Amino acid sequence: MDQKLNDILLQNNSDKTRLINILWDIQRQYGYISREAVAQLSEALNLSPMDIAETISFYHFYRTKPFGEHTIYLCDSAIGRMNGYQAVRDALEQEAATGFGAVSADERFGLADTNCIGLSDQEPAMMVGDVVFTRLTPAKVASIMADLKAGKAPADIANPQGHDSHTLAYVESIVETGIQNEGAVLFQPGRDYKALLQSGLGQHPDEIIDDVTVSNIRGRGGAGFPTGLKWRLGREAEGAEKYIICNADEGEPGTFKDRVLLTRSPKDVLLGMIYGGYAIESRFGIIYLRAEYWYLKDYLERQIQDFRNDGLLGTDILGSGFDFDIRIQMGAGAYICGDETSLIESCEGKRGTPRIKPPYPIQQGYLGMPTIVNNVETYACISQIIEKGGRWFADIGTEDSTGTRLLSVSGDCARPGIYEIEWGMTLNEVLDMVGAKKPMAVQISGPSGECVSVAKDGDREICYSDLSCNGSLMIFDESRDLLDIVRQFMHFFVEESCGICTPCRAGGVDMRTKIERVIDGRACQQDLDECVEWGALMRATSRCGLGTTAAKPILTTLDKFPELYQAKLSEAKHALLASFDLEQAVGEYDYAFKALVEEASK
Amino acid sequence: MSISITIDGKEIETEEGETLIDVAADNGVYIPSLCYMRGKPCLGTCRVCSVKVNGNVMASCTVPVADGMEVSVADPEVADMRKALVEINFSEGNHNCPSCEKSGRCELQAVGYEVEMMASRFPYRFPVRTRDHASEHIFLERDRCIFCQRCVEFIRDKETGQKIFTISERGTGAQIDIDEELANKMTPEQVTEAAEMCPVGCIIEKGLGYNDPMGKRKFDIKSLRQRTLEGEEV
Amino acid sequence: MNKPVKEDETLAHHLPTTPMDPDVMAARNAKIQVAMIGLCGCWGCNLSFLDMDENLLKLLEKVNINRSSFTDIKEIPVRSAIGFIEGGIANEENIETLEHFRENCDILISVGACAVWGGVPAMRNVETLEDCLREAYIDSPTRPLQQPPTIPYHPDIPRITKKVYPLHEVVKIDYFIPGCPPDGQVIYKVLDDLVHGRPFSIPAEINRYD
Amino acid sequence: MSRKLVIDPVTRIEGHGKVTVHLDDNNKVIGARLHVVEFRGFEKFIQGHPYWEAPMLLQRICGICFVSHHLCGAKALDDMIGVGYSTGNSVTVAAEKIRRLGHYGQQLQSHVTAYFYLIAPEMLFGIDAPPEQRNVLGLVEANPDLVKRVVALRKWGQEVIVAVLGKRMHGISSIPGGVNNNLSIEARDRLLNGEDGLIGVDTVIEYAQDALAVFHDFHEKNREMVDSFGDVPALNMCLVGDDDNVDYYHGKMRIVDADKNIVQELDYHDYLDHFSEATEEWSYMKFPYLKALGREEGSVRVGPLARLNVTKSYEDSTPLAKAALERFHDYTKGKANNMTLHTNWARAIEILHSAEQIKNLLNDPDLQKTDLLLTPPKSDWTGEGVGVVEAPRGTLLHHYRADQEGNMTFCNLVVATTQNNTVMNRTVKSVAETFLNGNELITEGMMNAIEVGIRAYDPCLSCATHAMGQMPLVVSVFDASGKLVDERVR
Repeated sequence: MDQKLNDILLQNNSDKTRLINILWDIQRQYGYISREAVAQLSEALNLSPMDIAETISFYHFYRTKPFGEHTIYLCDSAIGRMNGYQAVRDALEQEAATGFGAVSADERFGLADTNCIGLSDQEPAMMVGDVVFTRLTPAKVASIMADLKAGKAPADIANPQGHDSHTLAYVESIVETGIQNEGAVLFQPGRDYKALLQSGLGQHPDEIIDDVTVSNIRGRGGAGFPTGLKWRLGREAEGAEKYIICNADEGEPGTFKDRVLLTRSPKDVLLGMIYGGYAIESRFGIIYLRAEYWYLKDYLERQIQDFRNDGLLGTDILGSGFDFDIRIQMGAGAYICGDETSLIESCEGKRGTPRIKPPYPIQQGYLGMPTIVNNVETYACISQIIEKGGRWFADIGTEDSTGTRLLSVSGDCARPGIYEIEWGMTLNEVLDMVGAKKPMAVQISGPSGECVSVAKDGDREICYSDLSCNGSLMIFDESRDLLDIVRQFMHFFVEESCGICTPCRAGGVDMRTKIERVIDGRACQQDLDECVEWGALMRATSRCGLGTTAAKPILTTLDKFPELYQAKLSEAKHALLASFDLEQAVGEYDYAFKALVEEASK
Repeated sequence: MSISITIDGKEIETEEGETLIDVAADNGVYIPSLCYMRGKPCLGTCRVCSVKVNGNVMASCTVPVADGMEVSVADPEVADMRKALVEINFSEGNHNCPSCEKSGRCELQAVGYEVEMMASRFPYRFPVRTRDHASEHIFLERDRCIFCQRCVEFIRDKETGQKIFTISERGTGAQIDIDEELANKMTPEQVTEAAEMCPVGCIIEKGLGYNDPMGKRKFDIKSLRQRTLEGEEV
Repeated sequence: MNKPVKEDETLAHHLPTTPMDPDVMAARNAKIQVAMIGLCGCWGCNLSFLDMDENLLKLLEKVNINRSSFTDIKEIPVRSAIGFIEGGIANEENIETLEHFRENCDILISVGACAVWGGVPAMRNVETLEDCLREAYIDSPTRPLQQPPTIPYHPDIPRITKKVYPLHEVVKIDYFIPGCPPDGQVIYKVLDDLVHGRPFSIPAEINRYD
Repeated sequence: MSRKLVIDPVTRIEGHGKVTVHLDDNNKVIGARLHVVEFRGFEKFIQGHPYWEAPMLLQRICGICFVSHHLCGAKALDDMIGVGYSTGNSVTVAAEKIRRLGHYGQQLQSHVTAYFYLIAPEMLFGIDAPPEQRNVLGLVEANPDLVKRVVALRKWGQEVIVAVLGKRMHGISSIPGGVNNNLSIEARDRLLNGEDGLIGVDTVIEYAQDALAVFHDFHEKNREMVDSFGDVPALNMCLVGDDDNVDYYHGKMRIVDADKNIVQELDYHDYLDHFSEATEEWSYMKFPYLKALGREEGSVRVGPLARLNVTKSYEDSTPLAKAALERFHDYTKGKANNMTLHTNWARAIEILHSAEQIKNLLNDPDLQKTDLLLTPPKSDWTGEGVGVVEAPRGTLLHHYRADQEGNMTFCNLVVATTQNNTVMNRTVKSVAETFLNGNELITEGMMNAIEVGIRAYDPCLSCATHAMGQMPLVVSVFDASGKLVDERVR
């Protein structure tokens, strides 16, 4: 057996639940995952080669064939397309001398599209190896490509001063953190984590949970489940082990707040996780970090190591007798893994398909054990709640939405970036704050959220009872073609559907066909009615959140901007349906005939 | 613990934690399904067994019954959703009942009858899917696959316990694969089991197919509804 | 609307015909009018129509069949209540004919697998039209190699469509009768229900797709 | 000035066709064609499917002779898996008889449908009767009792098919190596004795004789027209057994000339060696002919008229049909009968013959036997097979190849309607000239005569359009100079 591969298996103690890591190690070692490697893995892990292929083929970033010395992933997102994506794409194709989805003749460059990589405030952006390049222009692309051709490593180009990859300086030399305001809860400087944890561990786990409950904080991932209740259930749940997972998959297009939290307040997050572990008596924590954030990995490892060195992680933490440690689990490119049960499957080395609920993770999660999954921001907030008390937190924001909300603002505004607002601010106030000119529509909570009309919804409050928001705010001004943006969002869901359940897998495609038909001017009122009917079907019957929300780009714009659709409707001529393309149907014969006549005359 | 729930207004005594779709069948209420097999773990892939539970639409194969649950199967809205899900399965693949050997033994077809499907409301896609006929005894007609995952979850290599059928890619690109080596090790009984388990004509045994005369095919003799209501285990 | 007639052509059914007994015609016109056609199919559904057996005669007491491949009436002569259509859409003439039916019938029924979803002929939809034609006219095993291949393309024949289409993807269809073919008695039930103003229904026990 | 007349659609045939006729300034016919405008392409899309699907899939070519396609396919698959006549061994006696029963049932229902629903109206009302009358509605109005008998007769034929294939149309019976079911006692007795709403076999034979009478009566009254209508000489082909009689299920291909001399006899497995299919740049339909005799001499007629021209006699077990056949043979004094409308006479005789044969089979205990299927060892696999039967419209041939994995790789179908291409050309020419030449005023009735000529062959345009290669059928007539008007290809 290949020695390097052997080492990789050893490092992962030939544990099939670590398959995601094993596959990453192999790909980073060899550039791709070969048949031979899979064959050896199947031996070592007692999985059939095709079983391993199941997992490999599920994730966007795994490759089973060489794809160039440098694989370049250009972010294809609605925001990117508003900021020069196409010109950058063309420039890349020209510089790399190959098309997207292909490898250059000299095998140096492979070009591919990828969905939102969490840089919406500085797009167009692309991933090259472990680093990213932002605010791209054709000129910038030219110089980056020149450096790469000259043999420079991507990291050296992105980080010219050569900062250590374990440092904040390194991360910030690659991406801007873009914090735009000062908020009431997060990003507090100069915290003494040792003292904080000391006092935290001085309390009884029930007191911790009570504090969290009193704070009335709800999950920051978007679903808004009361965290106190979740922790209470976690504490009560029985299991040989229990697990604390931090969901840092942040795949929702337009969202990048977690990236910024992990950059500026990583220890807040770690602290929150430790409290969680202490509260439910768990010994292990996992940070599920999306592969798009690889440039944060070393830095976060260093933060974890600092905590270990200071005795904040490990065994008998600060003499409390409480053991807890945290590992980072990298993702591999699958939006669906933002769903907590998909994320858990992925942590176990499998395809990221959502589980059937019940049982819930709190009952049977990671490795079948009680598991708490919370969002990065939730843990960060809790690190403050335990310090300042649940009441303090509950007094911020509104009755049902306590504390603050981090907003990732992008699109048509003067100052995109990260804003920490108190719940209860109106949409118009937010738009003023970020300097939005002539805003027409705002996509709240990303494609899976809702598209609201500034004219109709400007005075609505951002809070769970009114305008619920997971932190993503994409602003589209009056010049934007909203229907085309809807088409892009539907395409996104079709690409990211795991396909396990029928309504999402099949319905998404038919819904995309509908919006394309509308854009082509071949739709009639019946098509719009069917959009509503089919959308309701997906919402009601899909297995997970992806499917239940995948129709929302159409449904919410149809609700808020019906005139855009009406203007596109076609009048049927004669008896033929507008959707039937007569010329395409019969014209094909002319092409086929001509082609064959030429062929025959040769 | 003995509890009571209502299905379409009818009071039903049952045991807490039983699966709703089974409880319904045991009480004479047929709920169609394409992936669920009584006595086997729930797959929850086809969603055709969707019903209203306390007003919310849920796949009844995933619902453990709880005391006081109010279930609506007949509700027209959710009934039409079940029908739509069956229809979209027909238009998503290439389901050519007229020449398909599984006709009369096919669960998708049988469920189509039960929901009184005439035509699919969704556009027929005519996807181009490749067949896999490399293995000795099994012909994989992917045109007909509905991704129920029965074969993936319930058929295993006797020796190693490894998967024989797997699913690769994701979303619309997903496809069922067969491990030729392991497939060729399958016993005749196991091959038949796999073919029988496939709710459509995707996994078929080579060389056979039309041996059951019309009128004597599985669902000619007894309808899927009847079989389900009689609690037949597959 | 009738199918457009090329100006240099005379349609045989527009030539002078032997007149029909007016009383007989009056009796026929008093009945419910049904028009029938087979498009791209095997004509089996039309034969299944005959499989109504004695019920066909019963039905004929109430309805009159005008245009049909069983009669020599080649255009729908009067506004008709029901259009009975077998077969899918496979060439431009099918499209014209289907339009003719949609515009002259109150209710259109897709009869049989080919009409409902394309049926067996639609199996060519997974091939490109070009490949189909190549197979037939260039790579054909029986093609005499001493002469160059001919590919059909002529004013007197309609162009073949890119795909075979279900009727309801081309015009609005009111009802569907699945089956290859539908059983004659199922066809009878549907027509009899419609003729007597009962709602369309094909219960599970008699519904068949094969 | 020259004129172009169009019959669109041709009605009372299976499938959809169209006729164009060109007349010159003197109203002389210079060109006439029957176009078939459909296209289905079975030979292409069957490829890649499992071989055992072929008989189920390919019977969908046709709604009226589907049993023939089903059988033909199954026989080809017998060959393929090594239970073929090519390998000497055959399917079991029970299997073969059950296959024959289904086939005769179809012949009966197919001929009855064509004879009464499509052809009879002219026999009763005349060729130039009002178009509204020339159809089953006219029959119902004129002679409801006749129609009731026709319905009963056709229904019984369909029920024979149900007894064997489980379904009136597109059922299942034949599978590679035999059949999947025998004939149940209940089904047998139903068909023999009839029941409420179903006539018995003796009534069937009685009605079959009435059908024959309809022709004789029509013949009496219009002898001159009937005998002169489209009298076109051609070779005649059908399958014959060792007794020199037509065998509708199996046999060698025999071709006889006008004097009934055997001009060729061949094992159908060798069809590719003996037949070519010519292509004309002005025509889409191929023209099969015997290589040995060439294009003009070598074109054959198939179907009822051809079969009765070829066969020496009928079995003694079908006495009524045998007697009728003798009368038919005597009418042309031992020569081949070329009179197009006599095809309907032949068709009526075959209805009677089928009825008698079905009776014989129903009384045969072999059909309740249970040894129905042969499953030869994998080693017998040949991977190629040819099947042939006498379909109602004539000799039908299926030829398949499949790979070791069971995947269809090749499929060629030669259908009866294609075989009749040339002789239908000649008929349409002859009829068009007889009825149209020199007439200033052309009526719809005259044009109908052309359709009558076509209908005599009961062409199945559904069959003819199974493949793009046969699309569309074009019947063409040359003027004196052998040139065709308006034949540019656009």
